[in-house]
Amino acid sequence: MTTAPAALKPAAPARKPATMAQALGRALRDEMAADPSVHVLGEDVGTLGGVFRITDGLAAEFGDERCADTPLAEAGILGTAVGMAMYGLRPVVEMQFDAFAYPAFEQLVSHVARMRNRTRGAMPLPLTVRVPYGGGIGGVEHHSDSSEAYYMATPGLHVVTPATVADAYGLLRAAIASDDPVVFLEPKRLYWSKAEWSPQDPEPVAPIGRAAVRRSGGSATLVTYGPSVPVCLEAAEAAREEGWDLEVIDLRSLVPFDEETVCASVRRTGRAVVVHEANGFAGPGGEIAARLSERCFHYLQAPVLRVTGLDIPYPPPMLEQHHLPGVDRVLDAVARLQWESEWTSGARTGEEAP
Amino acid sequence: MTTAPAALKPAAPARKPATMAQALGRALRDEMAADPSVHVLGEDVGTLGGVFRITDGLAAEFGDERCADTPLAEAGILGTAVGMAMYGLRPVVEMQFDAFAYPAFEQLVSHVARMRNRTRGAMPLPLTVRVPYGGGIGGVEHHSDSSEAYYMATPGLHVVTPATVADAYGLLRAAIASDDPVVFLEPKRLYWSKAEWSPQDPEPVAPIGRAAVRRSGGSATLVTYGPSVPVCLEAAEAAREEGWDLEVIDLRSLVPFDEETVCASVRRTGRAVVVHEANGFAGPGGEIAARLSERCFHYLQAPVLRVTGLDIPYPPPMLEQHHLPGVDRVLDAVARLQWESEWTSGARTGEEAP
Amino acid sequence: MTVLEQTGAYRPAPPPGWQPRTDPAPLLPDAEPHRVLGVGAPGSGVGATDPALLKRFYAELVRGRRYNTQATALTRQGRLAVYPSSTGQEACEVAAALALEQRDWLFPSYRDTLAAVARGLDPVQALTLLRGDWHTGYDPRELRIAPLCTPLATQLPHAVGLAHAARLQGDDVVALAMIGDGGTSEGDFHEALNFAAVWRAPVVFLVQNNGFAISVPLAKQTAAPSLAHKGVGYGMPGRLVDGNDVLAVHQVLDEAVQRARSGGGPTLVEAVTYRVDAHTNADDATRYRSEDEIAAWREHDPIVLLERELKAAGLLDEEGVHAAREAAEETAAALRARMNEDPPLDPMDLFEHVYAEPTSRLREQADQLRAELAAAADSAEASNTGEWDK
Amino acid sequence: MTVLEQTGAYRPAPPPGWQPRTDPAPLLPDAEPHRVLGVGAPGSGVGATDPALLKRFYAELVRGRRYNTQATALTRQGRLAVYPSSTGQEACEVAAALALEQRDWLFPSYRDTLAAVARGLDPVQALTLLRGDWHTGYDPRELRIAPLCTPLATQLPHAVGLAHAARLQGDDVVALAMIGDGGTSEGDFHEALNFAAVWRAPVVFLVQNNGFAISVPLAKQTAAPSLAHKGVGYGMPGRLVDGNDVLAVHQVLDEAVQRARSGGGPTLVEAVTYRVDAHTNADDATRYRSEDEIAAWREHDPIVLLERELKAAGLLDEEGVHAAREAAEETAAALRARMNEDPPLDPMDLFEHVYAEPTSRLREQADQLRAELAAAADSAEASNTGEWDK
Ligand SMILES: Cc1ncc(C[n+]2csc(CCOP(=O)(O)OP(=O)(O)O)c2C)c(N)n1
Ligand SMILES: Cc1ncc(C[n+]2csc(CCOP(=O)(O)OP(=O)(O)O)c2C)c(N)n1
Ligand SMILES: [Mg+2]
Ligand SMILES: [Mg+2]
Repeated sequence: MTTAPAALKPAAPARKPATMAQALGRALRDEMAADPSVHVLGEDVGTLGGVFRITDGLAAEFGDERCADTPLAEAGILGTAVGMAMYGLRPVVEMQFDAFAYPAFEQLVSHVARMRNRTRGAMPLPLTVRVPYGGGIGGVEHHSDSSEAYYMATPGLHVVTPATVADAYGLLRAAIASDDPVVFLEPKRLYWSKAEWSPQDPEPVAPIGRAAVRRSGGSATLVTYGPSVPVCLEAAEAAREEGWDLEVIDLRSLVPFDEETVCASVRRTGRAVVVHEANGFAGPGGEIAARLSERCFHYLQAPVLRVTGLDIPYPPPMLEQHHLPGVDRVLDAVARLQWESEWTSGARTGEEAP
Repeated sequence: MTTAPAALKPAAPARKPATMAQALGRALRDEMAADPSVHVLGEDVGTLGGVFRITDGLAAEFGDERCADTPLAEAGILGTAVGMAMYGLRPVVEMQFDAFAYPAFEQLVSHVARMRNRTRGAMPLPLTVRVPYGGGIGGVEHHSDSSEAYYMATPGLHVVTPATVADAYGLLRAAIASDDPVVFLEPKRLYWSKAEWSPQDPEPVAPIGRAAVRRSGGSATLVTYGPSVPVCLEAAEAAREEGWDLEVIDLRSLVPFDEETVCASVRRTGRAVVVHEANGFAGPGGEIAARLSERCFHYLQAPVLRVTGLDIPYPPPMLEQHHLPGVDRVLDAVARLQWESEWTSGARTGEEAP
Repeated sequence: MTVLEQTGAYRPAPPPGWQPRTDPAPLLPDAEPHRVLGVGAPGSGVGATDPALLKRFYAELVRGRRYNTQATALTRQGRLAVYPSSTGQEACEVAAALALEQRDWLFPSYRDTLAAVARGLDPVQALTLLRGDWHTGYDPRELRIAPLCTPLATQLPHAVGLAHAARLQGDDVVALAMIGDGGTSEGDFHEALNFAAVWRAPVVFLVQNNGFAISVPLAKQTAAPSLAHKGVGYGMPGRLVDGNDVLAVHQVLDEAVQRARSGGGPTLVEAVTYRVDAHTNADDATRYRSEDEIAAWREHDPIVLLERELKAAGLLDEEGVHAAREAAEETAAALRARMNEDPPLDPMDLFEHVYAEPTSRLREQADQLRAELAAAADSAEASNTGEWDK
Repeated sequence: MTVLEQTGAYRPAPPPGWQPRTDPAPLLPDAEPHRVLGVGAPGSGVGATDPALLKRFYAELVRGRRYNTQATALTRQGRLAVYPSSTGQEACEVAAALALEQRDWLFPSYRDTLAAVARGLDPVQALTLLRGDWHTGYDPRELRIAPLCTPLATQLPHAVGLAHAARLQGDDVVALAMIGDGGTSEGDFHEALNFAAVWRAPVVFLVQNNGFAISVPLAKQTAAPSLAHKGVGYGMPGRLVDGNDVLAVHQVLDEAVQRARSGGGPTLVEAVTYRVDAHTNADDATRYRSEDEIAAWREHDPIVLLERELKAAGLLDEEGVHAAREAAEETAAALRARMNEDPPLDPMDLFEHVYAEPTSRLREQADQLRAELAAAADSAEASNTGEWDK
């Protein structure tokens, strides 16, 4: 009766500010709509929509069997999800917090990671384990662990973590669609980060396994992921004052690791700092720094440095700022990248390192 | 009546060949005898003496409450051990095999590693978790994992692994006597390795946290531990033919990590290869290589290389020899340490690495 | 000769390993939750209970309720990171605390601040975890209260191990471990109960069945006849009790503690109760339950139940009610005042208690943080000086 | 108005959340293990069972026993890495396999090779794990047999998830999961049974209680009246059966499968049996049990029990016995012959099935191994040539 605007062929849909949490929820919704074999299960994911409300609305839209509240038992959740995947479903499991995924560790390591291999490919497990991880949200004990080192050290798993709203959507859809099990790490403190984004017209996202250069620069490379990406971008801005033009790489996928992109950058800049929240010792940065040191050896003007969480159990909220790698520590590490090249070139002959 | 030899003051007791398994059992016995608060618990540790017979005779000598068969539940074993330690006992837990420690992962990571920290030191947990680990024994699936990366990445735990008979005894006693929780990794395939050794007169062993130089050499340093120590020693012997004089360092303790000893060696040799059975990616060698690359940067004549298990789930016994780092792979890595020094010194200017 | 060839007598008997099982009947829980208050003639419920204890119960319930509202208020003021209120469950909290002797141990979950306080813990120390200045604010050995435990059910095996250790040492110590209905689904619950029963460890397991695990109702948690029925599978008696009836809970726990202390082994107690507040201040309970349901439970309020019985028995008058409320207000005021002070924080503590001795790695990191803090203090001073110089 | 102030009616009623629980009585297991063979007049035990099925049982039992002895012999010849024999437990193994329809799923533990073979799996493929040429020697989807599972109890949640998924898809598929007495102590057992009961998943849990978990006797494993009593705590019926009486096990499993298929939910079955051989060929059972005990169980041998009943019922004669043994010998001979061949091994397989697509890292490692193998082949050829040249 009225020429409602809706009747007009719509222009490119408006891109409005959306949070990462919304984009994740939308990714779940769109995968569930696209593929009836996608099932969501976990603690409080149904009626409540999850403690972070990522699954909000899914039970209402798809019914409480497709988005199911389970009994409170993480090994049971992941173990039954394995069985569901064996029958051809595509389960997406939510672990309520990082530390509460540990009860499911045996299922993850001994079954999820191995079923395809065990059966020579006959029985792949297309299964996604969503784990909200990391700190910076004032969480009390056991609510802020960065557990990615455990998953990275487990062959058979993919380990993916977004840092932007667009990636959150694109990578989660890719994870669910993957025929391999994916541990999908959601940086809790970025849940409420915002970007202009439209679910109708999402940006295409590179397939799992590709890093993104978030900022180009020639002085040195910051290699990072997840919650530390904004920190590194901020540090890179601040570094301009010191005359450093830093490149920032967001790994996005820890397994597979995009060695090509990272090495290309470091070979160009000659200097690198790896930044993450997880503990330093035997943490993700160990692998990354070792790999860069090996593969870019002849290009490095300085040792690859790491700026990480301290080697302590995750601290109580009132002290967490001292644990988390912040802009200052990143800049401090950049400053230690041996910019006095005279000294550097002499050093190879064997003086004591500083 | 007769002048029995026993009546004479005995000379230094004879050192007879003993296996690592025997030395471990003796360490348990001697600690139990020395300290009534030491309790052993686990699956089959009592009547049977453990599937590897490490605890053989303990129940007979100390009673089945001091060396107790538990119900079959690893989280329960470790969890009750935590409670026993809270009451002042010193529990020593046996996990039957590496992969069967995974059910206890939450107890280990969320409690064992944190109780001291959580309580500001008021409630330390003097608790030892013995884990037979590694492959090379023809074990079927789940019986050959090298799980040390998980434990190393968990602040609050000490991680110790012997490679010799004497260390097995000395380090296990030190672990049990430690007021910190220790994950004591026993290299299964060295259980039956032998050395001249006497329980009456055990060699003094350095405290936990000190690496041992098992072989001195000036060409390059092999950094290794546990089951790979004999492999590296054999490789070092073989390397003499090629004119390389290799230093072999047995870390013994992965946490704390003896950076001093390892860095001193690598600064001297200028070249290093890290060798272990665990998967390479995000494995223990990542941390070690990263640390050496950083701390010995100006002394390195070549990138630190790693020879590790492949990045695959542990293979079936008939294929495990292709997975395990052997002498040839170690020698191959040594050969890749850029011995053509002309090329090396030019390389710093930026040619493509090989 | 293989088994195939053998020619033994034909024995139409049960398998040789078989022995008649212990009779499960004594393990089965009460058909209805055990209740005391309001069941008989008005006032009769107090029975022979020591009047001093009755007054103590009343005072603690009133104080506990007030503590909950005060703590929740503190979250709104940013003085607590989070608070899981036990309003509606005070009878369980208080009865658990008072069921134990000094030498016994309490193993609370994250919701059981009240039980710890009722056992004598400093009300501010009890909140350290939830304020966020440290994980545990007290030395567990002092009052024998294990750290408030967040990973669900994981403290249960600790309680079993501790109780078992005490028994091995010849001490007649009992451990009481608290857990929610949701927590009973965790593997650790199963393993703890099984170890306890096999070891006949002196443990009492108190399940506060408050109907929900965050948003998940009991019906999605279990299909068991009752949570107390879970005892049967471990060979452990299960008891069912009205969790809002403090005297009933007390009786049941007291019996279980005595049984444990005298070598009778563990008991599983299910207390049927209700969480009147949301899961925590951060939760929105309207998403998963109705006002009607809450209203029905408010009718069955633990304080009201006790208050009426005490009044009917002539053990409480308006003055007594007033005095209890006054005392509760004092606790709340003191709590408020103390919680409004910033807790002393020393970032260097982060390195102190990871190991008995800090590793060289931790010493390096401590040096770095110390330098950072010094630099920050310098620049703060500089800018302060700047301020003053202006 | 706070709860403290409220003035509702005094309600001496059970707590509002309380509803009479489901009656546990129907969940409680039989007082004695259900038995059929040898209970009534000789021969009567076969009842109305299809004679073809009875003969099938007999043939499978005899074949299974022989398979066990053959496999154990193969460990001595170095042809198997290890073998956990199920001698003495064949009735459970066979009854489990035959209780299922083709569309159903079997979830065996590491000891249940026989069940897999009785379900139709190639006897050599069934041994892949234990021979050590790969982890699983068959495509689980083909005969709907999950991989033989080593980490105890971890396959139980898989069975529940699969059965639940099937039900959600509208398929009337049942999953039968096998586990030992020791395995019931694991947290995964608890979680699986709980999920199954809450979801009313069509699963049958068969616990073979063979008295030991390696060396640990049942009394150190549980204090429960019986393992079947563990069902009560999940709201699931428990059944107790003589595990050496193949007809009894068959009846109980058959009922449980029908119940599951028709939407009645899961059942827990405890079969009382005995492991006549050591835990595996690597075990020394003399360390923890007596010859007398074994002898008593040999008297209650599953094959003998069935054989006598069939003979008494006129369904089996010496010729039939002979034929079954012949068939078993044939299976054993074929197994021996095929197992004496080296299995085809391709080390490059190591990289093929880690992910759908090998990562670049795996491709690098594959290249390295390929080069190593080529070099080794070259040098082997060179030295062979050397030999011939001499
Ligand atoms: C192992 C583990 N998983 C998940 C959580 C997150 N979590 C905290 S409280 C809670 C619900 C607990 O419910 P219940 O046991 O009934 O106790 P209540 O909160 O009702 O007191 C959940 C899921 C946790 N703390 N630990
Ligand atoms: C999680 C786990 N812990 C320990 C083991 C080692 N293990 C293999 S079999 C076994 C005993 C199993 O006993 P039971 O469940 O009774 O089965 P049975 O061997 O009697 O068939 C043990 C402890 C394992 N396989 N998995
Ligand atoms: Mg609850
Ligand atoms: Mg058994």
